[in-house]
Amino acid sequence: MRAVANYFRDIVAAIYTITLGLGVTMKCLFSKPVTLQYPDERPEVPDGYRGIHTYEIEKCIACNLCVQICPITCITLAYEGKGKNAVIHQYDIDYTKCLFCHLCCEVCPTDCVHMGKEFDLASYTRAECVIPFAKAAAVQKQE
Amino acid sequence: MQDFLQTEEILVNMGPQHPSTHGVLRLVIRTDGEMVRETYTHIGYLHRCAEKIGENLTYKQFVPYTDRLDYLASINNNLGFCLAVENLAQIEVPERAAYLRVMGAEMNRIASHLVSYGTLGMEAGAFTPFFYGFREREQLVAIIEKMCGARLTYHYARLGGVMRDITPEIARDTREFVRTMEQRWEEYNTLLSFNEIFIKRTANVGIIPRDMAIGYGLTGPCLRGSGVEWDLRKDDPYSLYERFAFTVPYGDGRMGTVGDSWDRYWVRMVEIKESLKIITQVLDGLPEGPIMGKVPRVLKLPVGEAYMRVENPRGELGFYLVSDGGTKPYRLRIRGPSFCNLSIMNALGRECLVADVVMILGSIDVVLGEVDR
Amino acid sequence: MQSYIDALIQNIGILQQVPPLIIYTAAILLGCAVVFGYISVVAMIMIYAERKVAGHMQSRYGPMRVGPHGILQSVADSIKLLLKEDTVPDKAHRFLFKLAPLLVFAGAFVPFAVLPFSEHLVISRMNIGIFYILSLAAIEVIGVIMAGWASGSKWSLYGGMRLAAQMVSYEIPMALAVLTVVAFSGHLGLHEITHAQGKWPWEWFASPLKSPFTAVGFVVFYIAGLASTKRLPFDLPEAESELVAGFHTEYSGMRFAYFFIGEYTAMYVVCAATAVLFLGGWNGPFPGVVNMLGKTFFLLFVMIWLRWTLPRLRIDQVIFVCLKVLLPISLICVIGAALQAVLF
Amino acid sequence: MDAKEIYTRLVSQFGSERILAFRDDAAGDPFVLIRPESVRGVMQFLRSEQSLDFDFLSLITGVDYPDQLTVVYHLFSYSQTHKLVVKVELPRASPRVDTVESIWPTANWQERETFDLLGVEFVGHSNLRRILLPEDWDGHPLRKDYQQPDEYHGVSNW
Repeated sequence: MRAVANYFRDIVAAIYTITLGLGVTMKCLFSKPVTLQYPDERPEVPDGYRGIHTYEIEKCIACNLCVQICPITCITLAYEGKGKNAVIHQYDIDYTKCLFCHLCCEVCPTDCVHMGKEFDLASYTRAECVIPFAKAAAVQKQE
Repeated sequence: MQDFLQTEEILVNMGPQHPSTHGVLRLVIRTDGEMVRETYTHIGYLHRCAEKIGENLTYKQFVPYTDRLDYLASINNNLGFCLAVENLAQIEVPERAAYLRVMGAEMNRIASHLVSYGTLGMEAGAFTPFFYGFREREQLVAIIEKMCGARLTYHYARLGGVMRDITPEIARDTREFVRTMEQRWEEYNTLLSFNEIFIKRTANVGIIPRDMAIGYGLTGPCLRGSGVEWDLRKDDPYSLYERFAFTVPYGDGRMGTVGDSWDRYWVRMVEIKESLKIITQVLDGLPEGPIMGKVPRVLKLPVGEAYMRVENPRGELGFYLVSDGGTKPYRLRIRGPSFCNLSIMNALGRECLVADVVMILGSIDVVLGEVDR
Repeated sequence: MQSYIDALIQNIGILQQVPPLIIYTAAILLGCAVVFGYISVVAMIMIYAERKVAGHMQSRYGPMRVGPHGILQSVADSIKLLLKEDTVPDKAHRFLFKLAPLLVFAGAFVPFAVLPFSEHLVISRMNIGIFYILSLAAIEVIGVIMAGWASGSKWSLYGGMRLAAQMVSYEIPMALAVLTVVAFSGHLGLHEITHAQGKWPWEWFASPLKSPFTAVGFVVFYIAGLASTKRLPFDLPEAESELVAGFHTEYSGMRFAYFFIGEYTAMYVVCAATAVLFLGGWNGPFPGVVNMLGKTFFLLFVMIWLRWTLPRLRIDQVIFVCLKVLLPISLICVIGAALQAVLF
Repeated sequence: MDAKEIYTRLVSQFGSERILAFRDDAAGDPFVLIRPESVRGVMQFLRSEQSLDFDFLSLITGVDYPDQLTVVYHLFSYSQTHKLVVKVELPRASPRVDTVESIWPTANWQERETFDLLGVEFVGHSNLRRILLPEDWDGHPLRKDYQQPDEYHGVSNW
């Protein structure tokens, strides 16, 4: 007898719950979508986002701390001299390796390396994923 | 005639590339028609030897790596590792930092359970729950993004505290999220949890009795789904969890037998709600103060060893840390909850249907990044 | 249709010089071309509608790139499918592998010979119309099993076997549900069945006011139709999370497109047949074609709606629903309908 | 019960030649050191004894020290809510210890992992094969003297 009751209970429950479920999707059909049309509409990036770095070469004192703290050694730093007089030849970050962990920015005593709001870095070769910050700064200076 | 009518068992490779293996898991199933006679699990496709990496990095440097173990719940992982190190180094964590860690961990737990909700729905054939789960997760991720600047690998809990303090804007957003999530939760249940077809697919499928669950070392929702009332947040509190009021859900066999897939699923759903409660309490009672404790610049741990376990969304995440007094761990062992949970798969995937294997795997809810480490 | 051609021959003098056989053949080919064009267009529209509806039901937009709001997406897709490399797996049985999509497509294509669009817009007023549809729809099963076996892939084989089990069992309640209607109309022809229904909804067979038995029969027929077109919650033959893509796992390019169009055409046929049998066909407040297409597309929308709401059943539950739920119910309905038709 | 009490209980059951030592001097968790030969007996006792009832094997792992290889068992009891760390010291050259798979099924995979990464042989294990690394991998990566191979099947590791 219980089996028979369960049988009819199941049928009724199936119809009832399916109807409720249909109501949920129907409600959503008429609400506004939440997705963005990505390349056209770009997401709003909050302050303090951990994206691709920005580097202020004039502040850098070549203390090498960011290179040491980096868990995967993706930062290459080449310089002459010391402290404020240091001449920085090379400050490359390899974004094929970078963990975006923010440790390099936290350890910097002069606050010269930050993480910016850029987040899309796609390229055809691995070499293009290495960003030479020092060179870029030099080019900017010339202009 | 007898020879002609003979049937054969088929050996099928489910994965490493298969829509429902949650990453790169390979299940070899021996089937007789639709019946699965035996399941054999192959793992290791995502092995990075995180433990060896840990031996070669300083404690501070290894924290971002813990993000990548269970990538759906990285704050929980950070928390576990930081607690293990702080335990051994006797670092004092300020109260505000501990509160913020709890908040981050609970947010991450919700985000992780939302993914689990969506993927289990998808494995049952319903696509829409997946998108609903991700819709709310997106809101949550946007908040965490404001907290720490990243969207997946948060690296929020640091040795001695947390990365950043929260702003009033984040607090407002979080309260807003808690409100919407409570409404959506009801919607989720209407759409999937109490759908008769879904109940029929999950109830009485993949039953794990209490003893079997403990014996196989299951933890987290899988253990609680089998009716064991055990939650490290409640029973072995860490990071000031004892100050928050919440209940621990456990499987009661409401739709079938205790320990079936529906129970495990339902534990996760109720945990979402409990986590919302904890988040509200954190926001209400957030003490003032610093967010970073005193951590020496070069951190050296005393000789000794510690095993610290925390309640990850998937279960007991343990960090066994052996220190020889240096700046790097001598040995670091990570007990991934997914690893132990998955080990029951060989025992469960017997004498069931092909569709059940998929549901069982979904209800165990593994993250392969943590299984393979 | 033949009467039109005869009238045409009589009125245009030059046609009388041509042998009738050639004219008839030409007319048949022309008809096929028209129907084929219609099917392709309908399939494209439905694929677009499905993706759009699915998108909005899931809080997203669906296709948005090709054309305004992505309306040309289906065109782009079909061009892509046409240009794609046509691969045949090494282990496949080449002949059967190539034949299967055509069979599936043919099974979905032939019912258009009798499906009316309105009172007069119909290719053939066959007097066994609905029987013809039901029997020819079974060709599709053979095609799918063939595809599953010939692919030489285990997943495909599973898909094929699942479909065989499913389709064979669901044809029984489907046919019984048709009988409830036939009990009232007393005829298997689609025109006669439509004429047995009136202009307004309460005069249709789907209305409990007309007969409670045909109203239940309507639900049974529609559910069985869902199963026979492999739509959720009965999409086991191509269950993505279990069988990768089921019987068409190994197909690509144009052959896959045949399966795809075939599937959507079969959906159209089931919905059109439901509209004719239970929803009064072309009867209604608007001109005939509008009524018919409106009802068909409404039923199609419900199919899409169900698909993006429900989880999938398991194979044993599929068979349970058929043999233990739908079959007894439809049997009761047949007896009830027969009694009602005789007594009242 | 705390670890010290459990230790005295174990010593009274097995004697001090099998239960070698109890250490709680270093920072962190105290542990009990037992003889490798008696692992199965001691574990069986810890599992089945009512007042101990260690039903949950949290973790099996190994630590590669310069002079010996230590296998560590982290046990926990849900009913008694106490925990215990048990250690076994094995020679580095041929580390062999009995399996506890029959006592806790979870040991199956954890022992396999320890075998895979540290090369500890668990005698009596039903399926002692590599679990994370490929079957044909050379060496055990978590050993301190492990040399990373330059390539694997022609794929460079660098």
